Amino acid sequence: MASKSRLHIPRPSARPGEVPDFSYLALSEPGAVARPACDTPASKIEHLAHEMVRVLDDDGVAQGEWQPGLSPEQLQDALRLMLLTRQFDDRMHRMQRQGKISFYMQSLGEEAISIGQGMALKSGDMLFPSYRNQGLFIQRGTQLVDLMSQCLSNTRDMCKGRQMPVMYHNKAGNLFSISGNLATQYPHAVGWAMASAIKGEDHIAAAWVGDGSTSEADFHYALTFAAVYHAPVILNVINNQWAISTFQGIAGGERRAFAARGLGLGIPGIRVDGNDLLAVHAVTQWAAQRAREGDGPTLIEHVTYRGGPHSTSDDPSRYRPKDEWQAFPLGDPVKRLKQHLINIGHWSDEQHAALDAEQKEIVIAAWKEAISFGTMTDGPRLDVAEMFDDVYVETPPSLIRQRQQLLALKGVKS
Amino acid sequence: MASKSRLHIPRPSARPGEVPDFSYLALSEPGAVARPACDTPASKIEHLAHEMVRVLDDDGVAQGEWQPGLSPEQLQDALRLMLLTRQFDDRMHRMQRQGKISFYMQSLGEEAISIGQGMALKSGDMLFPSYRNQGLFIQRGTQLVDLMSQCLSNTRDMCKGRQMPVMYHNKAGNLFSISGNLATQYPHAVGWAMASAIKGEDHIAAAWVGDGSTSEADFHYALTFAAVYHAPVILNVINNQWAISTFQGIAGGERRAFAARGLGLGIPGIRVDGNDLLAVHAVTQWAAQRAREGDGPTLIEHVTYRGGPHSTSDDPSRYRPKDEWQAFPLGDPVKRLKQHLINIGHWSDEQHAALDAEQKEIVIAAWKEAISFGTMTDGPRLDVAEMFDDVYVETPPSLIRQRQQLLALKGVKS
Amino acid sequence: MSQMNMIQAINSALDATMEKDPTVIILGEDVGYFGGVFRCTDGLQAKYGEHRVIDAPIAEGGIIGSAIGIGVNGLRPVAEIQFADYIYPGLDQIISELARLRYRSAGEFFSPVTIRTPCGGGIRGGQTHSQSPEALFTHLSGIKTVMPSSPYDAKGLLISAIESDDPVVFFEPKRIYNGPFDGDSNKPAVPWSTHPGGEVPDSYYSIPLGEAAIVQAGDELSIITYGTMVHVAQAAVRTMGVNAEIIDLRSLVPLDIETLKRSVNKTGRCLIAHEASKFCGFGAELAATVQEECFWHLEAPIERVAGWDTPYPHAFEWEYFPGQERVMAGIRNVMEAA
Amino acid sequence: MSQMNMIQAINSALDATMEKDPTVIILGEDVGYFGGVFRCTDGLQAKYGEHRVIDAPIAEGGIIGSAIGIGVNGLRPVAEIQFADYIYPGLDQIISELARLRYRSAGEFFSPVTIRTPCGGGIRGGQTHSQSPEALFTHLSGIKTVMPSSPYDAKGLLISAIESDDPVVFFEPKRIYNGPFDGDSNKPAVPWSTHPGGEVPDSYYSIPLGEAAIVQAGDELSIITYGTMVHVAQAAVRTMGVNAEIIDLRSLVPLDIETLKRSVNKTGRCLIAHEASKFCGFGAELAATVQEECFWHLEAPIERVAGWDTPYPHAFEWEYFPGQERVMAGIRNVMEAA
Ligand SMILES: Cc1ncc(C[n+]2csc(CCOP(=O)(O)OP(=O)(O)O)c2C)c(N)n1
Ligand SMILES: Cc1ncc(C[n+]2csc(CCOP(=O)(O)OP(=O)(O)O)c2C)c(N)n1
Ligand SMILES: [Mg+2]
Ligand SMILES: [Mg+2]
Repeated sequence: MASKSRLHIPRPSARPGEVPDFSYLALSEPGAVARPACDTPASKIEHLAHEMVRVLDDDGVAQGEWQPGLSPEQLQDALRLMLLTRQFDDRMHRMQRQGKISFYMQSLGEEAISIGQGMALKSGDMLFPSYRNQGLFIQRGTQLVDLMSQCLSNTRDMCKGRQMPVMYHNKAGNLFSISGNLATQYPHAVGWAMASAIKGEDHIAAAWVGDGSTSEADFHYALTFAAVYHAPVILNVINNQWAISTFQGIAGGERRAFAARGLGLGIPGIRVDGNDLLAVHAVTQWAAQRAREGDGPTLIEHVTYRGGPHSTSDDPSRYRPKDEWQAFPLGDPVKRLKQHLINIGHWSDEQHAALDAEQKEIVIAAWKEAISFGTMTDGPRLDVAEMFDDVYVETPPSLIRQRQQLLALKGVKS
Repeated sequence: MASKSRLHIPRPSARPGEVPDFSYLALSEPGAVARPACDTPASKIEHLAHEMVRVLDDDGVAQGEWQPGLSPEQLQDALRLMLLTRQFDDRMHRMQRQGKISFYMQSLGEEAISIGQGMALKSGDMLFPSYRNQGLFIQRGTQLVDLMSQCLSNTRDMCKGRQMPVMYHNKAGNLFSISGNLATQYPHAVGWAMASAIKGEDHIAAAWVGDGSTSEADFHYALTFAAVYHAPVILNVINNQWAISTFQGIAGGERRAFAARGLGLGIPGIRVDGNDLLAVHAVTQWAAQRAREGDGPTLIEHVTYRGGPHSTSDDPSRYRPKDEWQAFPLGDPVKRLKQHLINIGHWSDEQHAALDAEQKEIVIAAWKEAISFGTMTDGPRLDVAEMFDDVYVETPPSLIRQRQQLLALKGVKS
Repeated sequence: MSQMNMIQAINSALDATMEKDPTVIILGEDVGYFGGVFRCTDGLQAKYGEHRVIDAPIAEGGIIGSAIGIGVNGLRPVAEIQFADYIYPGLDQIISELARLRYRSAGEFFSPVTIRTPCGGGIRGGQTHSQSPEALFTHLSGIKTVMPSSPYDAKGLLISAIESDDPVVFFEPKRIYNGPFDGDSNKPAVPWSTHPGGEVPDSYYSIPLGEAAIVQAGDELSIITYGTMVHVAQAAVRTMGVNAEIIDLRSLVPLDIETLKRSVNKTGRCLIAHEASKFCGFGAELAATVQEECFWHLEAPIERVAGWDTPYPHAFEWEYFPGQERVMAGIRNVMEAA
Repeated sequence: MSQMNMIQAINSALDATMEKDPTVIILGEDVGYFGGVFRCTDGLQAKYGEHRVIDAPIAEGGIIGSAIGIGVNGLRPVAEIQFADYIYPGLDQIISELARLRYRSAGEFFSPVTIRTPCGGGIRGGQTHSQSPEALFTHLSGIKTVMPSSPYDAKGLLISAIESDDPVVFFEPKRIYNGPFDGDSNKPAVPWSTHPGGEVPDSYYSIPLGEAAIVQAGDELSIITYGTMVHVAQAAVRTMGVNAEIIDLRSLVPLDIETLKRSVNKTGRCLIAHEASKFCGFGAELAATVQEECFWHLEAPIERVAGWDTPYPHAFEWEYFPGQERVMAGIRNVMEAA
């Protein structure tokens, strides 16, 4: 039966042992895409969904109308935050390997997105991250020790041990609680933005999902509600080419860019070089201005590559070429920003190495502090009685009874 | 708070007491849209989603490249089926008003879609209708008495009394079981089409939903799966301007046509004058050929108007102008086909009146026969014991026991 | 005090909370200009504007998902799902997000969404307009589940639900929207004006969630029920002349175990009645709990009277519905067991 | 006969049915080239081609919805949902369509979809990789629900599930994928090769759905359980030296009431154990049924040992999990009640 099958099955351009091939990736020349006025109607700028906004060229020179006008200091700060994110990821990944935390997910190769976007948004804007947006937390100044403590489920854990590692939140920082369920945050962001508009405030919302997650219902709901009510929201798709083992074609990316998904609803889409911090910053600012000024939602597709495994539970060598990242035409976002700063005369290899080493120290110090609040195996532990809190505002009698049962049982034990 | 709200709330162009206004409806001139070759790549024909394929002009003259080449006899047959559908609807609607059936939904004003599409598809193609596609059942020769018996939940009911009126199916006719849940049939159609492709058969699938139903998750799932696997399926959206009391803008139709919803996935969209049987037939044939020849799915938006209330439970005068249908620029599909046939010299007012009267007689005769199998209040009744069948292939002991309980109770009574 | 049917009482509850609290907003299919297919939101858009009573796309998951976000941003959304049969596309947002947001964020985030939805059969709605899916919600930790049996309770409970910072699924037994239906479909419909539960204060009041009502005291057996079945049970008891205590749960979660316990420990016999399918219905939990709490007082097996384990069939609505006869048969079983 | 763990046994069941029946196809996230995140479909795409083992978009509702259509067109789809925690976006298609298609079309249409999904905690998965939502399915009419406790049963039951023309939700307790975990997380992991249930025929065989297994006969009390908890119960019983009869349900729907009845009528005492939350969990139905069927033989209240009524917390996985101590405490309660 299968032999005569006429079903089209999307296939990645290369599998393990094959030569990486990114010829499918439609690139525009850096600087080539014009920057339309922020209030241009969606129907006039559909081309932005298919082209690619790029600022940095291969030599690290900024090109064209989308240059965000960031000062060298701002760029250095962005670089610092990207390095910090990468060092944080690296350490946490290794701590999982050493059994100190149960699970981890890196954002290796995708740092420019969270850092660039975080910088382009205002602190009153509400962010609805996915699990690969640790950079947003770092950019907004969440203490590393708090992020680490969450991963450790220790006594300082903001989630009180209730979530797996990386499912952070930061209420004061306007960073929403990350969910293990893909894409559920998308309609939340739209609803939040609707409420902001209803209240007449000018805070906007932004949400992130991966390429694979666009197939979920919540993606559709969010786009529909955002379009209908012209909600002030930025909807981001991070197309890192992979969703665990399936390449972006399995999510429908073979024929059209993800940025085009909202065009049929009148939502402008813009495709950006996700490894180019300047371009990411610029399109985010553009979309934020649209949202804030009543021009409604924007869908941004960030083209990037998942540099690491999906998570610590994953082994990508089973399904993609080992050297695929090296062949990715948009390179490494850290290297590209570094090169740009060197190019404009505001950076050096030495400064870079020093900054990186400094970030590493910061991470190490934070880790030391974090484990003082307990690890999975040692040190202080959260009070088990708290396991029954926060299910409801007031803990109902039935749960109080269950808590008593558990405590009695532990009493008997000890 | 609400006073400063900046949320955009879509509003219909007219409410009760106001003058109907269809200026929002982008129309193309009849014959103006060119017919691309069936194998044109999706990216080359995106304009079809925004224009409108029309064949019949206001004088009933067929225009342009989309003329389907139907013979006068075929057109007469189409007219007959449309009249039959309308007479059937009219009678059933009135029978509900008289309390003979519990509920009914007319397709008044939308008859050209089901009849035109039914004629353009092959009998081996599998259809996944919505509740407003009775024309498909009629076109495929389902006995009226069977449709009526379903509405009566009588002893001849194909559903054995288990579904509300209008939730027909016809296994032999390749018409899938209609669901009360909106849009759920959409992924079924895509799955069916995938299986057809896997088996190497050249049957295609077609599915229908209303404009309002496009907001449901299943719409998104279906488009995604159809795009990813290039499934041989025709996905129809019947945009009759209303979803119960909400106009099509609440479903996201304000800025872009529904036909454009799949463009971002690479699914070609085509917008058609849904009240023009010739245009509907032509675009369906075009889409069917694409599907059959491996060019994948097509999304067709049929622009029409819901001539009647949503259902017998509805009173549209509460939310839309009473005379809105009369102002609808695409007119009445029956009158338009009639005028065309007269124009080409193959029809007359007298023939039309006679044909209509004949359909009415057929409907009356069928109704007489149908009620002989029982009504809600009189005549033979289904065996209540059958209520426990078909939950599973084999009725499990627990259900056999429940059946016994019920029968015992009824025994006690009698 | 006015005579109200349940639709008017719900409307009045919405009106009262919207009047009192400008953050309350309504979202749902056809709820705005039209006022809802059952007219529960009639007049509210005219009164509070289209920014507070919002017509939504037909996307139950989107309605609930966006309501969560609206709630996180400080408003208090009341979402209407047109029929409980259509709540399923929203289940993921309810189960994975709404119910667990407070818990997973250690109390930092929450969304006080109330979901109103008509449930139950008896209106010739067939399998897709008749379901009572409450047991799918009562199993979830973090959601409250409510079902009133009278206009008075409907208003007071709905106000509490909206004001609660916990998410609440509020089931409205649509068969008793217009009158206290006792299960006999052959009798002419009775309006709420004939029933004390139809007396409803015009102004604001609330009934706490988690407190059952003893509809009628008695000592021969305890009948635990809710929604439409409260009236069916009352009629059955009246016909049989049995001295039953009838408990209307009103809140399924939190469950008022104390009241159940007190009653069954007194009567020693227990019948549970609901309209939903029996297998794994809410009655299962009630039976399990009651035997746990009252085992030594029980003089007979706890009996469940419920919908059959089939979909709700259009033609056999009244054979499916657990009407007076089935309740009476159940009562006989419980009373005669020895 | 081979030594297999449960993953291998499931793989073997899929292989056996695909070999035998060319209409069997597999659909799911990461199931194809990669072979599934738990490797249950490892090697099957290489063997049967990418048209029979299909990588799907991340859309559980789309997977189930399209699987229904595939099934209607004469193929026999086995859909994998990566974690039971992610099945909820597919619930509407399961509840409204898959479960009711045969019924509503009076037997003319049906779709023989099997949905496989790993469930249960104990792998440090936190609240979104640990759930046991079986009670949401067992309440539905028209779906069968299965959960094996050993590789041998997993293979035989999965083959029956796939071959059944009824839709089946097949839960795989992932904590026992690799070994018969007895609830003690401090002990080193034990592989299936140490357990008779790890002996699995290489060839085709099937175990009928709807038949419970008596894992161990006894006459002091009946323990009704399924999945991982079978092993926990065995260990607890062993430690206590109590002469318990342990029943592994294997199929939750259809439920083998006769076996339960026979056992509890014999022992007079009953403990029910599952990992899911207690309130309205499947244990509620079991308790309700057992007291209905065996009331006059019961010498003590039926006891339920289950997950707490909270989400599954990452840090307190083992405090949440109803381990040996809780089972033993439950047994003591049942045995000492008088
Ligand atoms: C609803 C749901 N389905 C499945 C999963 C399992 N899962 C976790 S991450 C993932 C892949 C997501 O890929 P993508 O959206 O591209 O994001 P990325 O990991 O590449 O950042 C899957 C399938 C989940 N977490 N939630
Ligand atoms: C999942 C679901 N939600 C809500 C409903 C209630 N409902 C029935 S028809 C309808 C309107 C559908 O409008 P549209 O899709 O435009 O189809 P039309 O009636 O215009 O043909 C609604 C909301 C339903 N049947 N199913
Ligand atoms: Mg990805
Ligand atoms: Mg419509």
